[in-house]
Amino acid sequence: MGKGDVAYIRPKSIGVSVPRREDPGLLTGRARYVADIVLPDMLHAAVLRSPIAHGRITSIDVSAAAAMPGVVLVWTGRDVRERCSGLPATMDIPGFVGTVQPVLADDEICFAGEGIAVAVATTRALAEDALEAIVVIFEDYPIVGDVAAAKTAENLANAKVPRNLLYYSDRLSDDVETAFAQAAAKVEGCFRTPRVNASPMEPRGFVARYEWTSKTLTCWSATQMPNLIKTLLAIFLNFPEQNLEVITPFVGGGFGQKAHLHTEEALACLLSIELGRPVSWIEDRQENLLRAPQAKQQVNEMAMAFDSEGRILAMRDSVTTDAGAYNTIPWTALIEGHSGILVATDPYRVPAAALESFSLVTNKCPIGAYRGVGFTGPVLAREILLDRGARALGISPFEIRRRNVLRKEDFPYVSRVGHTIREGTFLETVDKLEAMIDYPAFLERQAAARKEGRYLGLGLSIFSEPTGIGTRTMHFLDSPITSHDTATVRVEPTGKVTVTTGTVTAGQGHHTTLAQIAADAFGIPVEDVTINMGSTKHSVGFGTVASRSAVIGAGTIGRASEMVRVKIRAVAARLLQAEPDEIEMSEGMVHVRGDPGRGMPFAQVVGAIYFADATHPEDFDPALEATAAYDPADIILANGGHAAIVEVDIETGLVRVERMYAVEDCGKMINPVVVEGQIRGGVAQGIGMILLEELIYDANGQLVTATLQDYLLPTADDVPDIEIAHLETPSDLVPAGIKGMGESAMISSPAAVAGAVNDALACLGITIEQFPASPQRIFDAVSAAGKSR
Amino acid sequence: MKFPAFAYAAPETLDEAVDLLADDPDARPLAGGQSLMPIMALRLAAPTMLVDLDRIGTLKSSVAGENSLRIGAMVTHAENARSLDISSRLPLMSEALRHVAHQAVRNRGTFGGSLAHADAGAEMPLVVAALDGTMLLRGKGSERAVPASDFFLGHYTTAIEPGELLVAIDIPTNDLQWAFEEVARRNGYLALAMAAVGLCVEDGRCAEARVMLGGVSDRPVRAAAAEAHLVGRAVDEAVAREAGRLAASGLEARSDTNADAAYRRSLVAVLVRRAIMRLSKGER
Amino acid sequence: MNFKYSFRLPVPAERAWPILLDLRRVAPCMPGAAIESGQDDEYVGRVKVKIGPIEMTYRGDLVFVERDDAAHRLQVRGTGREIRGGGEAKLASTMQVHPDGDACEVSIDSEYALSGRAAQFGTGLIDEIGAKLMKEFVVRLERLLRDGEGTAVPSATPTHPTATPAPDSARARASDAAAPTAPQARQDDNEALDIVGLAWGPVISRAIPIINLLLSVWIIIYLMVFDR
Amino acid sequence: MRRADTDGALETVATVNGQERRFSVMPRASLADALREQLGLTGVKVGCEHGICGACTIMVDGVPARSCLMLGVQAHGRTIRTVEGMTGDAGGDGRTLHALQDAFHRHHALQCGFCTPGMLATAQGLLDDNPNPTREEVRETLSGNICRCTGYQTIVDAVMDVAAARRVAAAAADAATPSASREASTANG
Repeated sequence: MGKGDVAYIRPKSIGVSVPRREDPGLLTGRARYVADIVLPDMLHAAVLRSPIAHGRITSIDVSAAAAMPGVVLVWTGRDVRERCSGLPATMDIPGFVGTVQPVLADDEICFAGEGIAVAVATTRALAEDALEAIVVIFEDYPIVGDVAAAKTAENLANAKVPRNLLYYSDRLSDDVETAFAQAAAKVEGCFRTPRVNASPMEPRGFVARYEWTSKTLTCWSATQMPNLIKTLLAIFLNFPEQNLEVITPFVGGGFGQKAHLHTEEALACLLSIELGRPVSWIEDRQENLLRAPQAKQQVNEMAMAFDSEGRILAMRDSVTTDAGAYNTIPWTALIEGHSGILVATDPYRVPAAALESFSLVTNKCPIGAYRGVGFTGPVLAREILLDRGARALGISPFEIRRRNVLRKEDFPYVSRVGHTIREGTFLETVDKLEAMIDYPAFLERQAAARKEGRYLGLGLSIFSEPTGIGTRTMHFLDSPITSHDTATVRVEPTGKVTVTTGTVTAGQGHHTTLAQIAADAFGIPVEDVTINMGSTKHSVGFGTVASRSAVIGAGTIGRASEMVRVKIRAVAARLLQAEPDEIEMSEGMVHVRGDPGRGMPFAQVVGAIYFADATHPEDFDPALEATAAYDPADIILANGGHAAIVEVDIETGLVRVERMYAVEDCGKMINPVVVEGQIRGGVAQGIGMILLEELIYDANGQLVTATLQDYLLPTADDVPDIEIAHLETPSDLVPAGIKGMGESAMISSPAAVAGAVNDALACLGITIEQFPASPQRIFDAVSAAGKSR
Repeated sequence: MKFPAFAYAAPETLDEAVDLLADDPDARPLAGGQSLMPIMALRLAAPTMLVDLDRIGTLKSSVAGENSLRIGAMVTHAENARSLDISSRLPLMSEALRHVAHQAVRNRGTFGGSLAHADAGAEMPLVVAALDGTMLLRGKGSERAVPASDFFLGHYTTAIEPGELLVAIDIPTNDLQWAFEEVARRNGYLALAMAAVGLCVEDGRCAEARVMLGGVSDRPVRAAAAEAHLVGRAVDEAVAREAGRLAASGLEARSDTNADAAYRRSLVAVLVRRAIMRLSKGER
Repeated sequence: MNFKYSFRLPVPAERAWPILLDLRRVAPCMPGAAIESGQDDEYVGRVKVKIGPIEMTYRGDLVFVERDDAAHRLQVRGTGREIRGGGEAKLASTMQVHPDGDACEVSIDSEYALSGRAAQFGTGLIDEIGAKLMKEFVVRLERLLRDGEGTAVPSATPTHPTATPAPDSARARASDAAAPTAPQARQDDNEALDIVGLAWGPVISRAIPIINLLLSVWIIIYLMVFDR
Repeated sequence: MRRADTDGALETVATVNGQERRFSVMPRASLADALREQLGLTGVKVGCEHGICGACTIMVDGVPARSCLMLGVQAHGRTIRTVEGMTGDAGGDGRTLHALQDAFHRHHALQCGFCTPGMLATAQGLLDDNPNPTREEVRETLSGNICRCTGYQTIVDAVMDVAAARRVAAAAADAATPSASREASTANG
C-alpha cells in the first residue's frame, strides 16, 4: 500500500455541524496555553532587540545587567554562537541563496528588532529591567529600506547575500508580446500588497525544560509544526532527537506565523540546557510586531491582454518579494512571490504567460508564512485587471470571468506552468456570486448613490486553492520538501476508538472534525471517538499549515483505520458466516453488506477479538491498532470566489465594507459550521490587509507601527456580515472526497475588497494599486484626480 | 512589556495626595490609568511613584450649578455619559463621549485624566476648549483656575505644574446648538481630525458661532475666521462650505503616518461643513 | 528628519561668530544638557527628555567634524544613546555665518534620526515634536545672538497659545520668553532648565524639556567643540 | 494610607469570583498578571498589555475593565469576576456553561479561544447595560475586543441570541409575577 492510497469512508457524521468538543475548556478559561505553563523553579527570558536596522555591535557591556536582582544569566550573541551557529534556511534548487539567522546577532545586525542579547531572571519584569541595563554601542551600516533600493544593489542589506538577491526565476517565458500586439484591450498595473503581521491574539511562546539526569529536553511551544521544530532543534542544537519532546498546548491562533522554527525557540532550549532549569519565553505584543515573521509584501507588475470578446490572450507578471533580512525556516523567501506566480493564471484559461519572480533582502524583519502566503498578491493584481478589462470592453465583471474560467469540458487542464487542474466549479462560482449579489439591483443602487455623491463599489475574485499540501505540491511550488504525516488508530476493547495524530490545532477544531472522520471510518457515533494530539511522542507530521489538516487527517486516519478494519472484517466474517469483503460497518453495527439484519454490534466484534480466542481465524494478529502514513498523490485543488460591496467616502477617504459574499467548494465538508468559521475569519483578515493593516518602516529602518494603536487589526465594526454559499466537488484523492480550505479567504477576499474600492472610484478615473487603501492614500488619489471638493 | 518598578500610594484625601506629589517630583498621579499605563508598559515613562487618586471621594463628585457644571476630575467617561445633567446641559460633551475609546476603557478612564494627559487626538480637551471650561488646579497650599485656552500647551503638555493636581473642571452652560464631528482610522481610536461647532441662530441668521478644531494641531484650535464668516449670515450649504474652507486655510496642521497636513486640513473643511449643515437641518 | 533654519543678524559676521562660539552663553539655550567629560574633539554629554509622562535620558558622544573660522562654518556629528534601553538619537549639523555687509545671516542645517522605542512610539509623533521644537530652539539662539550680552530679562507675563499656531506667533512667543537667565552652566543643567523654564512661563516651560530630545546633541556639540 | 515601596509587596484583599481572596502583590504588577500569577486565574488572557486588544477584559465591580491597565494593588476592596467565575454566576452550579458561554458554543463564536474570555466579559457588560441591543450596537461595543479567528459575525449572533432569550424569560417571569422579572433576567446571566 502506498502513502497516497485512499481508504473508503462513508460520510455519516462527516457533513454534520457537530458542536466543537474543545469549546467548554476554552469558554471557561480552563484550557492551558503556553503562557499558562508554570513549572517548579521556572525562569523567564527576555530578549534585547536591536534598535538599529543595519550595522554591527562595536561594544556590548552586560555586567550591570547580570548584577541586577533576580537576574540569573545574561547572554550576548557571542555566548550563543559557541553553542549554536545559527538557523540555516535554504532551498535545494539552483541559484537559491541560503541564509543563516543567528540566534542572537553577534556580527552583522540586519534589521531593527533582531535579538542581540537575552536576560534570564526569576520574573519577566526583572528580565526586562536587566535589558535596560545592557550598554551597546553600534556602528551603523547603510540601510536598504525597500526592494527598489535592494534592486540597485548600491548597498547590501545582508552581507551574505550578493546583489541582495535570494532568488530570481523566469519560470515561464512564453512569447506574450505577439498577443499583446494583437490585443483588443490591454490592461496593466503595479500592485503593492502591504507588509503585514498575522497577529494571532496569542503571541509566540516557548517553554524549555532540560533534565540533566535523563538528558531529556521537554518543550512546550505555541507552534503549528511541532514535529518539524523537534527535528530541526535536534539538528541545529546537536541534541539526541529521541530525548526531545515538543508539546503543543492550546494555541491562540497561528495563521502561518507559528509555522516556523523561531530563533527564540532555539534560544530557550540553549538556556535551559545551560541552567538546568525550565526557561519560559513569552513574547509580548511589541516583540511580536517587531520580530515575529511578517508577510505578504509583494510588488506585482502585471499586464493582461484580451481579445474583443474579453477572452484572455496573455498574461505577464513580474513579482518582487520584499523578503526582509533573512530566509525563514522552513519556507524561505520562495513562499511569497515565487510560489505566487505559479498559480497566477489559475483558474482561467491563459494561453500564454510570462512569469518571473525576484526575491530580495531588505533591512526589515524576515517574512514568512501567513494564511494564503504567496497567492494573495498575484490574485489581487489579476482580479483587479480583469475588472479593468471588463470596463475597457464594456462587459460585466461577471461576464468577463465567465468567458475565461475553466469549464467542465476543460478538465483535466494543464496550466502553462504545468499545474494539472482535475476538477472545479469555477463557472458555477461566478453564476452563484452574481445571483447572491443580484447584480442588476446593485447597479441601480450604485447609480442612485452616485447622484447623492456616494460611491459604492463591487469587487469580485475567483480563486483556486492548492490544499492538503504535501510532497507533490511543495515540489510543484519549487520547494523540494518531502513530507508525510501519520495517525495511529486504536479500537479499545469496549469498541471505543482512540486516534493519535501528528497534526495540531490552533483553533481549527481538529478534536471534533477528526473525530467525525474516525467515527465514519468505523460506522460508530462521534462520541465514541477521542482524538489525541499535541505531543511529538505520538505521531509524526509536517504540521498544521497550508490548508492541509482536514485532508491529511482524513488520509492518515482512513489508511490506519483500514488496517484495523481488515481484522474486524475477518472476525466478523467468521461470526456471520460471510466473506470478509461482504462485511461493512455502519450505525454501530458490523454486518453483511445490504443486510443490516445479519450483523452484530461493533463493540461485540471488537470484544471478541480482544477476549474470545475461539473467534479468531488462523494466524490472526489481534492488534486493533495501526499507524499509517499519508501524503496526497497530487495537488488537491479547492476553489471558490469572493465578492465585496464597499462605500468610499471621498471626502474623508474612509471605506466602509457594506457586505461580503463567499462561495466555497472544498469538496465534501466535514463540519460546515467550522468551514464557515474559517471563511469568515479569513475574510476579516482580508479586509484588514486591504483597508487597515500596514507595518510601516521609516527611512531609518524603524518600525513606526509597533503597537496595536498604530497597527490596526480589523474589529467587529470593520467586518460586515458575510453571506456564504457552498458547492461540493469531491476529490478522489482523499477519503470521503474531502478538500482543504483554511486559506481560501485570505487568498481571494483581499482581491475582492481591493476591486470594490477601485470600482467605487473608477467613475472618477481613480485607480488604487497600493494597499492598504488607507484614508490618506484615498485622499491623495482623489486630490490627484482633481475631483476633491 | 511589564511596567518598570515604582512605589505606590493610595491617599484618602486631596491633601495627602498633594503632599505626596510635592515630596517627590518624579511621582505621578494615577487617575484611570488608561493612557498612563500603556506608556509605562512601553517603558516610555518610569515614575518613581504612582499616587492613586481612586480613593479620594471629593474628586469623584460633580455639582450642577446655576450656569455651569462642576465635574470632578476622577469622574469616569462612563459616568459622564450616563449623566442627565451633562446630556441635557452639555449636549456637545455627550455627543463627543460616544467617540471616546470603548466601554471597558470608558469604565475606568476619567475626565480629568484625559484632560491632564492632553493627547492631541482625544475628544475631551476639545470639548472643554469649545465650551470654555476652567480647570481647577490644587497644589500644596495653592489653588488656581486655568481657562482651557491657557491649559493645553502641546502634546501631553498642560499648565499643570509639578506638584499640582487637576481636581475639577468648571464648564459653563450656553445657549448654542452644538454638533460634534470626528474622523478616526476607526471607531474608538484617537481622532485624525475633529470639529466642535456651536451656533445660535436667530430669525434665520447666525447670531453667534463657535468653531473649535481638534486632532489637527498639538492642542485644540479655535477657527476664528470660520466663526466670523458665520455670524450674521443665513446658514446654507455655501456658507457652511466657506466656513469649512476658512477653518482649514492657513491651519498649521500636524502630519504623521496616519494623516499628513494637507489631508488633515481637508478633513477640517469637511467636518466643519458637515457639523454646520447638521445644525442648520436641526439634526442631532 | 531634516531641519533647515536661517536668520539675519544686524551685526557683522565677525561679531556674531565668536558669540556663536561662546558656549558659556550658548549653553543655556539648550536646557537639559550637561557635559560629563571630554577633551579635544571627543566629548560625552547627557540630556533628559520629558514630554508629559514620557521621560528618556540620552547620553551623547560628540565628534567635531569641521570648524572653519575663516568661512565661519562648523560641522558636527553626534549620537545620543538612551540610558535605559537601547534607543539612539543621531544628529549631523552644519552651521554657517554668511557675512552680508554689516549684517550677517546664520544658517543651520541639521539631519536627525531616532531609533528604538522613541521612534516606535505614536507613528512618528516624536519627529513631529522634534521639528516643532527645533524651531523654538533656534529662535532662542537667534535671540541670544541678537541681544549680544544676553542680558535680557525673562518676560514675566506668560504668553498664551494662539488660535492657530503660525510660525510668526511661535517666534513671538519665544521672543516674549526672552533669553534664559543662567549665564553659567550649572553642575546639573536639568535643574537649571527648570528655573529657566519657569522664568519662561507656562508655554515654554512645558515645551523646553521636549527640545532636548533632538537638540541636546546639537547643543552639546557647542559645549564640546569650543571648550578648548 | 495604602502604600508600598518599589520593592515592597502590598497585602490585597478582594472578592474574586465570589470568594474573598487575600494576596500580596508588588505595585508594578498589572491586575492581569496578579490574577494569573498570584491566584492562578490563567483564564485572564494577556494579548497586548497596552489596552487595545481587550483579551484581558474582566468584570471589576460589575463592569468590564482592561485588567492590563489596572494594578494588582488596585483590586483591594473590589469585586472581581474572571471567566473562571462565570459558570458559578447567579447561582450557577459551576459545571454548567453560563448562557453566554453556551451561546458562543452553539454559534461557533470562538476558534482559538484566546480572545473569548475578554469577549464574554464585554458581551456581559453590554447586555447588563442594554438588554435589547441592535446588531450594530453589539458590533460597536465588541469593537473594543479584537478576535483574529471568527470574523465576529457568529459572536454577534451569540450575543443577540442571549439577549432574545432573556427577553423571553423576562416576559414569562413578568407574566408569572411582575416583580420576578429582575431575578429572571439575572438568573439567565
